[in-house]
Amino acid sequence: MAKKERPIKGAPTARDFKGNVNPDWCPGCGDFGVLNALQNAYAKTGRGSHDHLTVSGIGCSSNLPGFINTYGMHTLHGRSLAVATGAKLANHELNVVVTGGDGDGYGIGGNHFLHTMRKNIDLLYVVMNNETYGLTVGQASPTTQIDEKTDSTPFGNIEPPLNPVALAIVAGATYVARAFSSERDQLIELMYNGMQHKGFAFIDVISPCITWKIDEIFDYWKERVNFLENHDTSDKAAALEQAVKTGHDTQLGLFYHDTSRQSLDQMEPVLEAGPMAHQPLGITPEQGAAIIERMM
Amino acid sequence: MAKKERPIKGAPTARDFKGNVNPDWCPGCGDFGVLNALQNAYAKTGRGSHDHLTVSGIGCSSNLPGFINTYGMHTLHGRSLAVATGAKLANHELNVVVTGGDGDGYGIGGNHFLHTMRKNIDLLYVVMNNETYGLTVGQASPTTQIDEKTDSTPFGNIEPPLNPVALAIVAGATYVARAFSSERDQLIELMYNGMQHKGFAFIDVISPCITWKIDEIFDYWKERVNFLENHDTSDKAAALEQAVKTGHDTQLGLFYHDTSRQSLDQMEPVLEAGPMAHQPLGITPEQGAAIIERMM
Amino acid sequence: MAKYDFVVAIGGAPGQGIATVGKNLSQICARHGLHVFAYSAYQSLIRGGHTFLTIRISSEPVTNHGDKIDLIIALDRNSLEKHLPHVRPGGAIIYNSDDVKKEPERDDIQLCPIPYKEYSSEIEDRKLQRTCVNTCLLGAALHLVGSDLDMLEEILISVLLKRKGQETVDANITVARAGYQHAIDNFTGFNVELEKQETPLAFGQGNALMAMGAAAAGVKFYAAYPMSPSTGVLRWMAANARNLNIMVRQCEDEISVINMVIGAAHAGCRAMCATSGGGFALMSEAIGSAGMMEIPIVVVNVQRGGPSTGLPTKTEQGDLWQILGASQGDFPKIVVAPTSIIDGFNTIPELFNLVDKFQCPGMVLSDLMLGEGYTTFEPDSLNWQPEIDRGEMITELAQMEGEYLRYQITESGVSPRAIPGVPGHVHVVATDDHDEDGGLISDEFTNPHKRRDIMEKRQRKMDGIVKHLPPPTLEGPEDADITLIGWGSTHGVISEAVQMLNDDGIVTSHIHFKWLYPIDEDVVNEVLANSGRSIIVECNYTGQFARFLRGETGFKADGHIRKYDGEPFMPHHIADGVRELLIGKTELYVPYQEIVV
Amino acid sequence: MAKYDFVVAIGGAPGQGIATVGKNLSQICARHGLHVFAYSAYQSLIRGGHTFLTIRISSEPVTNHGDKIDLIIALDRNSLEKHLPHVRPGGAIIYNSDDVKKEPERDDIQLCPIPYKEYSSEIEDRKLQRTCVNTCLLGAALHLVGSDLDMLEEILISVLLKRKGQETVDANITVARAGYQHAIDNFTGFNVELEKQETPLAFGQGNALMAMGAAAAGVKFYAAYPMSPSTGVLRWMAANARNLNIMVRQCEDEISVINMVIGAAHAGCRAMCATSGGGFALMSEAIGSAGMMEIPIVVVNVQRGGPSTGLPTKTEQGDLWQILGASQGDFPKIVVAPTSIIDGFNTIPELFNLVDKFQCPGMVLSDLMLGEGYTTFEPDSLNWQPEIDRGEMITELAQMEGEYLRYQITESGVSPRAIPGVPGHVHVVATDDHDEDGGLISDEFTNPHKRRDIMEKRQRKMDGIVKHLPPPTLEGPEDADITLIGWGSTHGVISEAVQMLNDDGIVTSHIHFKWLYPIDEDVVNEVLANSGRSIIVECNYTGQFARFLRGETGFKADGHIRKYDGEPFMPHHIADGVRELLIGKTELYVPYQEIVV
Ligand SMILES: Cc1ncc(C[n+]2csc(CCOP(=O)(O)OP(=O)(O)O)c2C)c(N)n1
Ligand SMILES: Cc1ncc(C[n+]2csc(CCOP(=O)(O)OP(=O)(O)O)c2C)c(N)n1
Ligand code: SF4
Ligand code: SF4
Ligand SMILES: [Mg+2]
Ligand SMILES: [Mg+2]
Repeated sequence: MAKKERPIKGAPTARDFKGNVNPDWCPGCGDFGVLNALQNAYAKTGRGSHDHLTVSGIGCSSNLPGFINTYGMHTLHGRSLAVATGAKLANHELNVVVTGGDGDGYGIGGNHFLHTMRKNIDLLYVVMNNETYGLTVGQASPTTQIDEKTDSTPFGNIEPPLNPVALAIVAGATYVARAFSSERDQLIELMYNGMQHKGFAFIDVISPCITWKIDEIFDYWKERVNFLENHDTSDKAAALEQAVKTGHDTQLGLFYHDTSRQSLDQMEPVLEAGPMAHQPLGITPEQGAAIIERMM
Repeated sequence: MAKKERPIKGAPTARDFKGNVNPDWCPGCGDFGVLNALQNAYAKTGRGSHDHLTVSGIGCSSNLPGFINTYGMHTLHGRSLAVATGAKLANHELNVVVTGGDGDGYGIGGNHFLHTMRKNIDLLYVVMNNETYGLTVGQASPTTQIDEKTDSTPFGNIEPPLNPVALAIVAGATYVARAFSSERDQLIELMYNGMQHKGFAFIDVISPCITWKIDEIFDYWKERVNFLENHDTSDKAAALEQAVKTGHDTQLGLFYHDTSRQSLDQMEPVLEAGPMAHQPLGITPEQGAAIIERMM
Repeated sequence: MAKYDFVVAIGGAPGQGIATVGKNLSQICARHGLHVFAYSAYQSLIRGGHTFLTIRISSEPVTNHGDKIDLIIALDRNSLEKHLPHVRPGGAIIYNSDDVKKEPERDDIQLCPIPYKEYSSEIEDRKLQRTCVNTCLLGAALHLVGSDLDMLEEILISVLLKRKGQETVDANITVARAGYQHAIDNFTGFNVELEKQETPLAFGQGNALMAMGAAAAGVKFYAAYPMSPSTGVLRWMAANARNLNIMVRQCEDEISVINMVIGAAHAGCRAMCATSGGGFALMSEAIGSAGMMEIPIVVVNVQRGGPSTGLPTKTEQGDLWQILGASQGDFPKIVVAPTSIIDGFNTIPELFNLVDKFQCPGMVLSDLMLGEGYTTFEPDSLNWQPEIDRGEMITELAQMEGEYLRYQITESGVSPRAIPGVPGHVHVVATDDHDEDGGLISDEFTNPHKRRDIMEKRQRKMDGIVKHLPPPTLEGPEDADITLIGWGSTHGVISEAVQMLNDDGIVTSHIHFKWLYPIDEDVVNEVLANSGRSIIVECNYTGQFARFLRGETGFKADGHIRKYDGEPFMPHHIADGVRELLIGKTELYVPYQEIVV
Repeated sequence: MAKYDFVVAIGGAPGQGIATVGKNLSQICARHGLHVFAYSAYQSLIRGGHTFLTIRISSEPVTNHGDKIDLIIALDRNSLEKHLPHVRPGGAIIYNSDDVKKEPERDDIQLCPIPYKEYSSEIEDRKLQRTCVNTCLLGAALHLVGSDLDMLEEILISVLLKRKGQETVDANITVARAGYQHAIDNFTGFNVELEKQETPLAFGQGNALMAMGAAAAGVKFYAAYPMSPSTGVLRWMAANARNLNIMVRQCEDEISVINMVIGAAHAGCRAMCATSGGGFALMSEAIGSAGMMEIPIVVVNVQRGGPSTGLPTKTEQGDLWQILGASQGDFPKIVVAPTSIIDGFNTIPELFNLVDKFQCPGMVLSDLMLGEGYTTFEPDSLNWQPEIDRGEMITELAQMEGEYLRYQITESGVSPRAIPGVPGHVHVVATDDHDEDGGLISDEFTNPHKRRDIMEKRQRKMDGIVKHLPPPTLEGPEDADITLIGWGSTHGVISEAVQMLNDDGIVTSHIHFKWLYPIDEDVVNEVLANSGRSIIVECNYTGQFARFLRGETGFKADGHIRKYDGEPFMPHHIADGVRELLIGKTELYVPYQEIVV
C-alpha cells in the first residue's frame, strides 16, 4: 500500500503523477478523464510531484487526491477551498489545486466558493460536476435539473439548478471555464493555463456519473456540448452573457480571463519575506521590547 | 417591558407596527429609516401584526425584529434565511420578512443567501448594508471597499467587495432591488412590492453606520446614488449589465423582476392541503396499514 | 433458545445484487413467519470493494446478526476465498463452480458448487444470463434450509414482471428451479425446516422505522442533507412525502437543515432532521439556539465510525460526548438512544411529546447497526396512533389574563408558547438571553438578576424532564454475579450474551440505558445498586458512556468491554470478554473481529 | 494584604469615553509602579446602555476587581443614581454638579460634586468643552487617591497633542488642574498615597497578551471571524501583522477560519484562531478533522454567557462540555484554561509545543473576564523567546530508511510528519480513516484490524500527552478544613477568597486546574486526596467541571459555589459561600450580584 515518491528523471510526464492507489470509481465514471487530464497538466508545469498540493473535500470526485502522486489533503465535505487557501497562503510556492464535486463545492461548500473567488486566491479549482451526489447514492445536487427523479426527489426535483459559470464570473473569479471530462485535450489545456494564471481559476467540468445518472452519460452530453467560439475572454459582460445562456446545453471553453487583478498573495505585504512556512519563527527581543513600550 | 398586542381598529397604520422596545441603535444610524419603511410597508398590506413574521440573524441591523410589532425571530448570526424558509414552508400564509446586515447575510450567511434565491422561496429579504460589522465594532465586511482601514484591516483592506445585486440576479432571486435608507418613499414602495411578489424578493439597502464609518454617512451617499431610469426590469441581461456597473457609486431602484417563475411553496404539492402547521397531525391506521403492506 | 436459528451470509462485490438476494431471502422468511435480523458490512464505495451481508433467521425475534455462519452464498470467487474460513464446522458454502479455479480446501464443511453455466445455457440474453446467477444460488440455498421454492417464485413474479417483463421472470425461475434441484440431487439439507407460521411478518430497515415513527408522531416537516448512514430516513421521507403530506426538503448543508427545522417548529409543525456525526457537529450551534428560544425539535444522529469523516459505512457509539456537549452554555435538552430497530419507531413519538411539553431540543443517538440493519416485526405491532401531546401550545386567540409573555416565569419553567399567526400573542423569540417578554437582556441593559431568573426558569424544566424519563431497565436476576451495562443499540446483543453466560452457569444480569440525559442520580444509583461485578459494554474507544455515567452518578464499573474497529459486537465477543475479565487478566477487553470483509 | 488596595469605578454611557478615563488612570498607576486589574461591565450595544468600569489599584499584583468600591467617578446622572449605593461606607463619589437635580442622599460617604461648567467656561469649542468633563473629574479623583497631576499631564500631551492639537491639550490640562484644585479645596483625600516605584509597569488586556504569546510562540498564521469577547485577539494580530510578519486573515465565517488554519498548519506554519462559544460550535467538525489528519492547531474559545447568542458581553465558564465534546468520535486533543491574564501569554507557547509534539488540536478556554480584563505586569517579565519545539517534523529531504509513511505505527503513536514541498515524502492526509500511508480504509476495503491498529496508534498519543501535563496546583495548608477547587480564570479570585477565609480562621486550601484534558486519574486523585471539605467554584449553572472531574476521577465535591448571572465572582461571593456551606444550609451556593449595571 505504501507510497514512495518515485524520483523523476528529466521532465516529468503524466505517468509520474500516477498515484499508488488505483481509482475506485465505477468503470466509466467521468472522473477518470479529469484525473488523467490533471496528471497531464501537472506534468506540463515541469515541476516535481512534491511541489504540488491537491486538496479535496468528500465525495466520489473528492477521492481524487488519493489517486495522484502529489501532496494531498482529503479534507471535510465542503471545506476544501478554505483548507487550500490556508495552505496556499502558508506556502505560496506550492501549486495548489482543489478538486471536488458539485455537492461538495456548490452545495455545502457554497460560501467558501463565493468568498474564495471574491478574494481571488491563487488556486485552480476543478469541479467534477455530475449533477448529483454520487457517493451518497444519487440525491439531487445544486446542479440537478428540474423534474429529475433522484433518491431524494422520487417525484421529480422542484428546485432549479444554479449556474456555476455565471456565478463565478459575478463573484470575482478571474479565470472561468467550462469543460467536459471526455474532451481531454481542452481540459488539459484549461487546467494548465489555470495553474499558470495568478488568481482564482475555476473550471466546471461535466463529469458524468454512470451509476446514478445512467441516462446522462457520454452520448447524452456529447450531443449537448459545443465549443465557445469567437469569444473575447477579457470581456466580462460578454462572458456573463454567454454564461447566462449556458444552461444544461452548454458551451465548453474559457469564458472569462481577467489578468488585471492581483491575487491575494501578491497583495499581502507579509509575504514579501517569502512563504510564511519558511519564515523564522517567533519574534526578536527587540520586537518584544517595542511591544511592551507601547503598553506602558 | 412586556409587550401587549394592540388591537388594530380599521386599516392598520405604520404606528400599529411600532414595537414596545425603542431601537437602541446609535442616533443617526441608517437602520432607523429601514425600520420606519418596513413599518409602513407592513401597514400597507392591510394585514394585522400577527400575520407577519420578521426574522433576523445577529448584528445591529438584526436587532430590528425587537423594535417592530409583528411576530419575530432573532435567530443565529447568518442563519435567518434558513430559519425563515422553515417558518414560511411551515405556514405559507404568514408574510415572512427577513432583515439583517451585510456581515450576517453576505458573510457568514452567504450559502443560505445563494440557495434560498436558487429555490425562489417566497420571502422578502432586506439587507441593511453598511459595509461593516457594526455590532462587533467595525471590522471589514464582504462589502467593505478596498483600502478601507477598519478594526481588522488597520493598514487597509486588500479584499475586494462583492456585488450583492449582481449576485442575486445570477443566483435566481426573482425580485432584486437596491435602495437607500434615507429614500423613504422608494424604500416603502420596494418593500411593499417585494412582499406582494410571489418568490424571493431581495433589497440591498444602503444603511450608513454613523459610528464606524463616520466618513460614509448621509452626505457621502447622497452624492453617489442615483435612480435607475428607463430600465426594463423584466430583462435579465439588462439588469445584470446595470448591476455589474453598480459598484460603490450606485443606482437605486428595482433591477430585476421575474414574474414567470413559481415560488417553491407554489410548486410543492403537499401544500395543497393548506399550511403544514394547520394540517392534522399523524397518519391514519389505513395509511399505516398501507405502509406495512409494502414491507411484507 | 429459538427453535430455529440459522445464519446465511451472502458475499460479493457491490453492484452484484447482494441486497436483492438478501431481500428475497428475508422476504421468504418473513412470509413464512420467521424472524430475521440483517447486517451488511460494506465500504464507502459505489462499485468495487466487497460486501458481506449476514442474515440471521430465527423462530423468535432476533436483534443482532449472531455468532456463527451456517451457510454462505458466495457470489464471486473473492467471496469464496475470503469467507471460506468463516463458515462454522458443519456448515456449507454455495458457489458457482464456473468461477472456481481451485477446489476450496475445507473438509469440515459441505462444499456446494453449482455448475451455473450448464443450467443457464438456454438464456440467450448475455446480460440476463449473468444477473440470474444469484437466483440460481439462492434456489440451492432454499433447499439447504428446508424451504420450498413457491415463495421465491411468487416474489420473482411480483417484483420482476412489471419492471422487467416475462423473459426475465422466466429466466430467473428456470435457474432457481435448476439450482434447487441440483441441491436436492447433490447436497445434504440442514436439519431445519422453515415452518410456515399463520401470520407472515413484515420487515424493514431501522432508518425507515424511525421515519415511520416520525410520521406517526405527526412530523410535518423533515429536512436533511444526505449523510451515511442516516440517508435512509431521508429516503423514506422523500418516498412517502406526498401520500402522507409531509414537507420534505433537502438543504444546502446541515446548518440550513437544522435552522429550517427550527423555523418550521416555531411556526407550529412537529419538525425533525437526521444526520450523522459530522453533520451533527455542524448543527450544534443551532441546537443551543433551540434551547434558548425554547423551540421543540428532534435531531437524530445515526452514528458511524469516527473521528471526522472516519468510517462512513461502519458502526460506532462514538458521538455521545459530542451530543452531550453540543453547543455552548447550559440549556435543557433530552438525549435518547433507541435500544432496537423497533424501539426506534416508538422513540420518536415519545420524544416529541417530551420536547413539546418542555420546549427544548431532543436528540436521538442511533447508529449504523440500527439504522441500516433490518429486522422483521409483527405487521400489526406498530402503534400508528401514539398519543400526541403538544404541551402548552397556544394555537388560537383565547381569553387571556393580562398580557402574553412568551417566557413567563413559571414554577415548572414551562411557559405557554404561541404560534406565529395567532392574534393577540405577537412576540419575539431570541437567541440572545432575554426577559420574560423576549426583550434582550444583553442589549438594552444588563441585569444579572433578570438573567439569573430566566436561566433558572429555563433550567427548572430539567426537573420536570428528569421525572418523565423512565429509569434504565434491569433484566435478569437481582443477585447476579456479573452485571452487563449497556446503552442504546447494543441491547439485543448484550441480552443474548447474558443468556449465553447464564446458560454457562455465570449468573449475569443486564442493565440497559435508553434515556441518557438528563439522568436522575438517585434513581439510577438505585438500579445500579443491584449490580454484581459490573462491566460496561460499548462500541467506542474511550468509554464515553462509562465516563459520563461516572460523572453523573459516581458509579465506577469494574470492567469494560469496548469495540472500535467498525464492526458491531457479536454475542460471543461479549461473553468471551466477561470470561476474560472474570479471570482478572484485564479491566478492559477488546474483542477480536474474526470476520474480515 | 497589599499595602495599597483601592478600587475606583467609572460609570457612564457607552461613547462617553469611560475607556479613556480608565486607561489614563490605569496608566498613571502603572507608571507609578502600582498594579491594576480592570473589569468592565457593559452591554452588547454600541451606544446607549450603561458601562461600569472597575479599576482595582494595588501595591501588589491583583487578579480580580475586588470586593468593594472606594471611589466612583460618575460621568452622567444615571451613573450617579445607579451607583450611589455601591460606594463602600467611607468612600466617595465624584460627579459633575451641573448634572444633578437633587443632591444624592448618603451621609456615610463623601459626596464630591464638581461645578464643571464654571471651570470649563473658557473653553470655546462646545464639543471640546463637553468632552473635557472626564478629565476634570479625573483630576479631582487623582487628588483623592493621593497622586499628583504630573503624570496625567504627560499622558494628555503624549496622547492628544499629535492627534488633536494644542487646543485640546490645553483645554484638558486646564480642567484637570481645576478639578484637582477643587478637590484640594473641598474634599478630604483618602488616606493613601500613590508611591512611585522605581520601575513603572506595563499594562494590557488579556486578549492582547494571548496574542502576544502566540507571536512569541511563532504563530505565523492567524485567522478569525469577529466575535465578542474574542475580537481583541484579532485586533492585536491585525495591528501587529505587518511589523511581526504574521499572516492575518478575516474569513467569511468560523468554519472557513478553522479550515484555513488547518491548511496553513499542514503547510508548516504554527497557526491559530480564536472565537467564542457560537463560533466554536461551528468549528467543531473541523477540530475532529485536525485530530484525524493529525495536524497541530490551536483554537481559543473566549467564553461568554450562554447558551446560544446568550450574553455577548458577559462572562461565563459554560463551554467546558462543548469543548470536551467537540466533534464526533474519539481523537487525541488537549484542553487548557489559563489561570490569569499573564498565564494566557505563557499558555500559548506551552500548548504549541505540545500540539506540535503530539500532532493534535489544542484548545484554550479563556473567558470574557480574562480576555477583556486588563492588568499590569513587570515590563521585562514576559518571556519573548520561549522554547519552540516543533516535534517530529520533516522539513527537508533527508536520508530515509525505507519508504515514508505519514501515519507510521509507532510506540508513542507519533509519526513524523513531512510538510508539503519536501521532496521524497509525497503523501495524502485524509479525514476518512486510513492506513499508515494515508490510504482510505473505508474506501478501498474494510479492514477492522487495520482500523483498530491505527485507532490505537492515534490514541496512544494520549498516554504521552497526559505525562506532559502538569498536575493541578495545591496552594495553602495540606490539612485544610476547606478546599476550594477551581479551574481556569477564577484562580485569582479564589486565591483571594482563600486568603480571606484563612485570615478569618477558616483553614482553607486551593486546588486549581489549568490543564483540563486529558486528566491523569491517579495523579489528580493524589492531589485531591489533600482536600478538606471540598467546594468546587465555577462560573456556570450545571457544574460542568464538577461533573467532568467526577467522571474522570470519581471525585465528588462536598459543595458547590456557582454563578451564572453574567458577572464574574468577587472574592467575598466565594468566602460568603463557604461560610453558608459550612453551616450546612445547602450544598450549592449561588452568590447574589450586588452591583447591577
Ligand atoms: C458534513 C457532511 N455532510 C454530509 C456528508 C456526506 N456526503 C459525503 S459525499 C456527499 C456528496 C458528494 O457529492 P459531490 O460533491 O457532488 O461528489 P460526487 O460523489 O458526486 O462526486 C455527501 C453529502 C459528509 N461527508 N459530511
Ligand atoms: C457564529 C457567530 N459568529 C460571530 C458572531 C459575532 N457577530 C455578531 S454581529 C456580527 C457582525 C454583524 O455585522 P452585520 O451583519 O453587517 O450587522 P451590522 O451590525 O453591521 O448591522 C458578528 C460577527 C456571532 N454572533 N455568531
Ligand atoms: S457513483 Fe457516479 S460519480 Fe461515483 S464513482 Fe460511480 S460513476 Fe463516478
Ligand atoms: S454601530 Fe453603526 S450600525 Fe450599529 S447602531 Fe451604531 S450606527 Fe447603526
Ligand atoms: Mg456530484
Ligand atoms: Mg453591517
